[in-house]
Amino acid sequence: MPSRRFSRPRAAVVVTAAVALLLAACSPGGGTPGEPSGEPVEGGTLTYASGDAEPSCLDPHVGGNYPQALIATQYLESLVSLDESGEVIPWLATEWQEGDDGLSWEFTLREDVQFTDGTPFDAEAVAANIAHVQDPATASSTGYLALAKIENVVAVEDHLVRLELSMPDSALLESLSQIWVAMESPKALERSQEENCAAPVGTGPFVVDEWERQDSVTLVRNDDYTSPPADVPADAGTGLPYLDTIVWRFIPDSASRYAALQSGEAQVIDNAQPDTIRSAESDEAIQELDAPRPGAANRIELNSGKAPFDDERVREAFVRSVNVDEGIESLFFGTAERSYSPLSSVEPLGLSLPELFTVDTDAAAALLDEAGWTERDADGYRVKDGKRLTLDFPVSTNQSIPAEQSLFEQIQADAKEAGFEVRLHPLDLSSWYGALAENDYDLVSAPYTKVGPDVLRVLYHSDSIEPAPSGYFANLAQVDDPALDDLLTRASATSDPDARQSLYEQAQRIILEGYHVLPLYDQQNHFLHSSTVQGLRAMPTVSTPTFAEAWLAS
Amino acid sequence: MSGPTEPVLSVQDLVVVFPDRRGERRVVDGVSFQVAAGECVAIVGESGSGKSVTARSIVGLAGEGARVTAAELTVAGQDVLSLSGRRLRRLRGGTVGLIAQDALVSLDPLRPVGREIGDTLALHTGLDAAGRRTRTIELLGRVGLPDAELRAGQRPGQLSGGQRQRALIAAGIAGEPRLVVADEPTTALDQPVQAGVLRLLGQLRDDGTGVLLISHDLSVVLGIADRVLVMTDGVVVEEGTPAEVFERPRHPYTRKLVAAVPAGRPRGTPLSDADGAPTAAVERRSCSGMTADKATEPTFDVLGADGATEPAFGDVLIEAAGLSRSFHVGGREIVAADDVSLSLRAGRTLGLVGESGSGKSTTARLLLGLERPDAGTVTVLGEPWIPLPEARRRPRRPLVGAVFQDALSSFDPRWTVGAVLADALTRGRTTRPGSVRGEIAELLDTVGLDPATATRRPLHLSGGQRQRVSVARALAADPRVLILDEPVSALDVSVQAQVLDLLDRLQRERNLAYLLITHDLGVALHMSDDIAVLQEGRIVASGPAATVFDEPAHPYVRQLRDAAPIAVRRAPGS
Amino acid sequence: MSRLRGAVVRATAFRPTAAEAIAGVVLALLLVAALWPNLLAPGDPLAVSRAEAFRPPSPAHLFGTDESGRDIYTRVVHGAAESLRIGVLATAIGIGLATVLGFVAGLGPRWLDFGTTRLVEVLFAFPGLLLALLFIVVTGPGVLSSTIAVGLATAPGYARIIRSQVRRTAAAEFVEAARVLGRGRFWIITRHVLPNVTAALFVLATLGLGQAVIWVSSLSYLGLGAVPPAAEWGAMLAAGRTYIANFWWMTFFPGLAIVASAAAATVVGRGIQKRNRSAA
Amino acid sequence: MTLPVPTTGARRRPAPGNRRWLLLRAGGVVFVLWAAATITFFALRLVPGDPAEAILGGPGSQAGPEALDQVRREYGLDQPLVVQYLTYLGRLATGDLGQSYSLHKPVATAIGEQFGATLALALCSLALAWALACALAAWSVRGGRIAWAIGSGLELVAAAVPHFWLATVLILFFSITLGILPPVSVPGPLGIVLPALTLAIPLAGFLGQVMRESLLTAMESPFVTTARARGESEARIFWRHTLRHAAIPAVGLSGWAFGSLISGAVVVESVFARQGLGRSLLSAVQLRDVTLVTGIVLVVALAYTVMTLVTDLADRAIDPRVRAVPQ
Repeated sequence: MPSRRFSRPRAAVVVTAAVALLLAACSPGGGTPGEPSGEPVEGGTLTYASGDAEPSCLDPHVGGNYPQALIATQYLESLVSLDESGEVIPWLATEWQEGDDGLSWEFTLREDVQFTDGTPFDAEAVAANIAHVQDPATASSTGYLALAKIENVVAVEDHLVRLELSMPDSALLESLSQIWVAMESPKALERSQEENCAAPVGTGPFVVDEWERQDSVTLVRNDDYTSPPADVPADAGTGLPYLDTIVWRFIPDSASRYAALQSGEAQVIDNAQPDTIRSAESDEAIQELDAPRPGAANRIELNSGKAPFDDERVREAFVRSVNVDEGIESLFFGTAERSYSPLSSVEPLGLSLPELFTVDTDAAAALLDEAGWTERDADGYRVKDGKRLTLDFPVSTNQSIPAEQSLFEQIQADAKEAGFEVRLHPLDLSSWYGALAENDYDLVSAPYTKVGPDVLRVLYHSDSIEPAPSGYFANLAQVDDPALDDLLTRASATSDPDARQSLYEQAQRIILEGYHVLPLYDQQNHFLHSSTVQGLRAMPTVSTPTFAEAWLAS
Repeated sequence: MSGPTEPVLSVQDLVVVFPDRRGERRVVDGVSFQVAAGECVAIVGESGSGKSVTARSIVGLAGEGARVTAAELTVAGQDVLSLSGRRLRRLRGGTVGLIAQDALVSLDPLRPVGREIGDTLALHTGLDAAGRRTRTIELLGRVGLPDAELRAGQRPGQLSGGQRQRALIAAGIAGEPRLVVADEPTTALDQPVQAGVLRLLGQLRDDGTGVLLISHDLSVVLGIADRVLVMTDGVVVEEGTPAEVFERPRHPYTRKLVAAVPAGRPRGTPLSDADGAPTAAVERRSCSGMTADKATEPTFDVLGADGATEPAFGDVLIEAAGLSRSFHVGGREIVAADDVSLSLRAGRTLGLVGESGSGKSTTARLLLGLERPDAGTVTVLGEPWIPLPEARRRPRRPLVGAVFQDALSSFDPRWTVGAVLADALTRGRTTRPGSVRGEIAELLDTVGLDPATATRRPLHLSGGQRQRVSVARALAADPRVLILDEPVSALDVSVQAQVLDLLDRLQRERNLAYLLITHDLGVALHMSDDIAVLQEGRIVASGPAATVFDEPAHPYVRQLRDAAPIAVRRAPGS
Repeated sequence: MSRLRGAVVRATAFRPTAAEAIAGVVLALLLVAALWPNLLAPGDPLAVSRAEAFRPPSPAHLFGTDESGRDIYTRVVHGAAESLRIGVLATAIGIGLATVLGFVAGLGPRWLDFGTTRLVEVLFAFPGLLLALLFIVVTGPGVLSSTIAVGLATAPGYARIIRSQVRRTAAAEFVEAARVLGRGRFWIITRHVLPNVTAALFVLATLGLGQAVIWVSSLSYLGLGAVPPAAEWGAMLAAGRTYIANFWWMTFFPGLAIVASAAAATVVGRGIQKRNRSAA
Repeated sequence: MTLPVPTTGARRRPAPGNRRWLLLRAGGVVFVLWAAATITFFALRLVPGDPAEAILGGPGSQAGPEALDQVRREYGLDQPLVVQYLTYLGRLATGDLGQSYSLHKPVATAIGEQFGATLALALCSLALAWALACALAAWSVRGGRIAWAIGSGLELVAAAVPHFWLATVLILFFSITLGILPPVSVPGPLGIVLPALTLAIPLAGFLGQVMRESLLTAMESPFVTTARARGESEARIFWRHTLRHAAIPAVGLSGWAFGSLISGAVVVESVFARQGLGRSLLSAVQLRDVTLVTGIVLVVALAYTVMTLVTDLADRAIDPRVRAVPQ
């Protein structure tokens, strides 16, 4: 199955942590520019093969998911960016100033930038973009929530814009760094949504030339490109981008995708399978780019909102009886590191408590006996009051890669030994949401892309148990702990780094020690590319690769 | 007629062996003969006699896996057996023309006949496309096809049987062969058409071509062959002029064959030594003896209920009046029965003759209540029969039995002979022979079959045996009338003779009324008391068998008479 | 060419040809695997053994192991039950439905035949997998719905064949012979038409079984049918395809099982068909 | 009355003239389309739950009340079923297949973009399958008994191979091992080779099996003897006579074959990342885009029906017996 990672529509917020993102330090090779060898070569066509589902709209304002972010990074640009250390750096905005009350921000814009349709980039354009994202008709989810606190946009001067907020938002800059709120030509935005979806107009290094549905998007060089982010060396600026054309193909079948890379049909593929990453290591012609996504780690949530996981002993027994480490080792071929934290390894505030997750089947058995699940039925499953110890596990086939689904199967096998009947339900996205909305699950894995520890508030604050009008809720573990709520609320309001760190540490301790989650590993984001591709790097914002500085060695 | 000169075909001690699962089978075993230019030699034999294989060996087409040896096998001086590949192909069509039977399948049904002829021309003449076309038209004209130009563009399916056969002959002689091998060229043709084709072959012979004619029908070859060879079991048992063979057969097999020809034999003359019945021939009109009584016990109720008594000889059992039926095919109306009236009498046979498509079978189906007439009535034993709701006709159906042409397909393929007969005897209550084993054995005995036949499936029986089972089934219900739709036309002459004898005997024993449908005038004349001639759904002549053809008023009847093989014409006098 | 025909003719004798014998053995093995899988493979098809993951075929693991160290041979054997059950069920649904339609059309009055035939024609206008997908969209994916979907999708084709078979049988000369003997309509249907058509149905079912296994496995591959870790062949194949670049055996053996069973079913079905036909 | 059975074969089937036949068939096409539309309409209503929600992708779509209201208005879901049905038919008549929620565009447009690619693939595969089947038949007919056995064995296996497995094997062999064909579809003729081959091989197996049966019959037909007897070579007999006869039943199957190719395209287009209806359909099914699914199914039914008509025409061309009225 093609893996299709959705950052949560509607609910997902990508907030960049105020503190530095130590991307480079935490993930070897991740996000660092490929080591250029020799002089960049100009020209050439690069084929990118994506395993994600083809976006239905190329404008990331609409909806706002990761596949859109991947491609939009090539033709859209944001007001600000992050550098490798996670510092906010200028991009389309050269400088910015927060008002004393925290309720207004002024951005000075670059004056030499034009959209590729000739429209100048100015304060009105920024206003139009924010209005577009906030327009309900746009149906923006991710961008809409990122800009939720912006109340008013004032074009002070041609190239000076003021954003007025409803409440202070220290994460505003990081929000604006996201591709989901990137700047598009106001003239282009006036077109119908169908037209704008087919070819959004930005300021980026490439221009959407043609979109053959169910096949490919052709991106061509923006000859007038002038606006790389500030972390691009100034001397490189004039010649960028090097490539003439990018053909962005959608190849959902992982075997075909890898074959395309091997045979040279494609130069870059995403969603690389673990075994191919491993075998590519011995292949001189293929290189890897590993860029774990920020936000939460991939983890299994244990639904404590209903039996049997409303009993902490049962939760612990489950966690203690499944051997995740070995599974990750063999299924991911060493490409994924076991996580013991609710947060991604790129989040500096993440707390790891490995000792909680050591496998101890005796302890698990004792805990289950204690919890009253003493008997076993003919199939070897534990029984209490005539009821079998059954756990329903809806799996989104769109979001869990095959290796992850295999891991769940192994967990199922382990749990069976301990007396749990785990029922895996691989579901399409729609049915999966349906199962969650009906509280029809005991275990679930829901990847969550969101920068910064504030993700914890979204995922584990009891408010998030309350379903939104759409029926979706983020607190899938259904953790309902006033103490935790208090910690999370205070943490998000505190600007003092030490206090924040301590609050988030306590919060994570509660989540982990309560056995509400079983952390697995970082959200995998592996790219394989031909060795001829040079200068490829992942954006330090949401880890999408950018081809602005990439070139094809002859 | 020119006398034999240099032989175009010389066959000495021809042996053809086919591999068999148990070893090998000698299909042709030492056959020798010659055909001179301008001579017509006929080989006559029944199926399996090896006559066709002999003919085909001449062009090296004996069949896959055949081993052909001969002391001599030369065509126009060429040794066929030593030829190979290209030279053999030059011989075929060039030196020897083969004319197969049933042109509907012997000509590619997907291609215009003109192209088939053109192919031969392309292979064996140097003519260009235009020349071939002209020649094709010429050839078609020569074989007597009117509108040759039109016909050349038509496919076999669009031609009538006779036209097709002529086209096939045209294709066979297109390469101007010195020898024409005609393998059953007239089978499946109506008799007037048959005569035309034979005349055409005679013409070829007169033009100096050697003709080897293969036929199962002695009477067919009489008029045309200079010499006749009689084959059986791969051996030539008799050779001579037609007159010698037909009138003074020396070999027992030939005698049997000649005797089996119904044409010219008066009604009641046995055609075979015995019809296989273990009981001695019963005298005519000895009537419903013990055998019949026992076998028909269950049906007594029916007759009783109807208040009918045993009909006396000559009583009218079925009276049909004004039967009409037409079909709409492709927007055209085809009249299959037009005001047909006839009556069947106990102990007597009405022969219904006519060429294919004349409505014979439709008439049978109408009488059997299988087809609903547009108009007309039928009574059986004086009671209404048609029109009548099937439910009311059903109880009296046992009175009217039927024997079909294709016996095999008239049996459920999953049933054994025993099941078929048990079903018929118990009137559908069971197909298990157990309870009626005795009756089944008796029935089989009546039709001259071994009681052990009951355990076999019709598929594994010979054609004659199948037809006997078919008759047995019809008898099981103790009918008063039998409708016989071409009962012997798929059978070899000698088998045909046995079945005809059987039918004759049964009629005498049981005082049955027969409607005998046949395209073979000889069979009709031999079997019938009265004859009706059908053309385009109309009865154009009817009367006693002995006189109906004497002074035919209707031109079609005359044509039919003239076309019939010589023996038939001789019939009344012989 | 008659030697070729000879081979075919010989096939019509009861003695099976070599191909039929092999196919028969394959089907027999499948049947054993489906009914008593433990006879052939005593292991647990779901037993995970991480240390044994991705082992190539060897004496210990005849067909190798998969990503969780499960023995593929054991899974293929145990998968026979799953795959065949789905295949048989789908075929049964398809043929059952088709039988009703076919008999209604073949024996009913003219207007009913017309209506039913048109209905079948319309259903026939939806290529099989599309009809199945339409059904799955309505009911949602899963083993049961994909089984029913395949059954539904194959029904129109069968219905056509059955109808013509019914009509051919009803028009056969032996049926006329029965009518001449005074047999009623119901009697003819039960004694002649049904048994003769049933023989054909059996052949149809055998031939269809192979195709149904393929179809269901295709739906599994598309993620709309059986789901891992179920040892269904299509699902195994789909799961294994991910690893095709490095571990060929994960797809090869389940694929072989599908091909072998479909081919064997075809050979046996055609063998019976030939015998039927020659008996008819 | 008794069994309403047709009488005998010869009388049963009228062979109307060409024009009338065409008219009849065209009427049949319209009927099939109407019925197909009706079926899809009711399929849409059969999706459990709120039809408006179903149109927007089912319970997981988390569609807002405004969106639901808009769909209800647009589709007249508050109207009686009959009105809805008539509206639906009316829209269809004007080529309006509705709006795809997942593609943000009219279904008709989406299908228009994809149809060509699938049609091209299906036709290429059909041609390729025919070529393969004929070539194999030609070889095995004249290669003696062993060739015959090999040929029928190959056909058997080919017909039993699932597309997705075959695709994998072909990619491994042609793209990875030999490196001569692209593993995913690329622009130009090279890109269609592997997808078409994947679709064609199983189909060739089917066609071959059907042809083989009739080939046997044709090879033994008396007209072949006639042809041999006039000195034709075996090669000429095969190509001029028997192949044509053998092809007749297989041509009749081509309509069905086209349908099975479209079915196969769902799998093959996904594996080879080829543009086309099949891939659209699969993603529409996965996203529960009911409007798009029904739209595609309907259009395919149309194409399929037209294709059947075409094969019937071809059948009449190749086999004059179908249209000939016997004299």
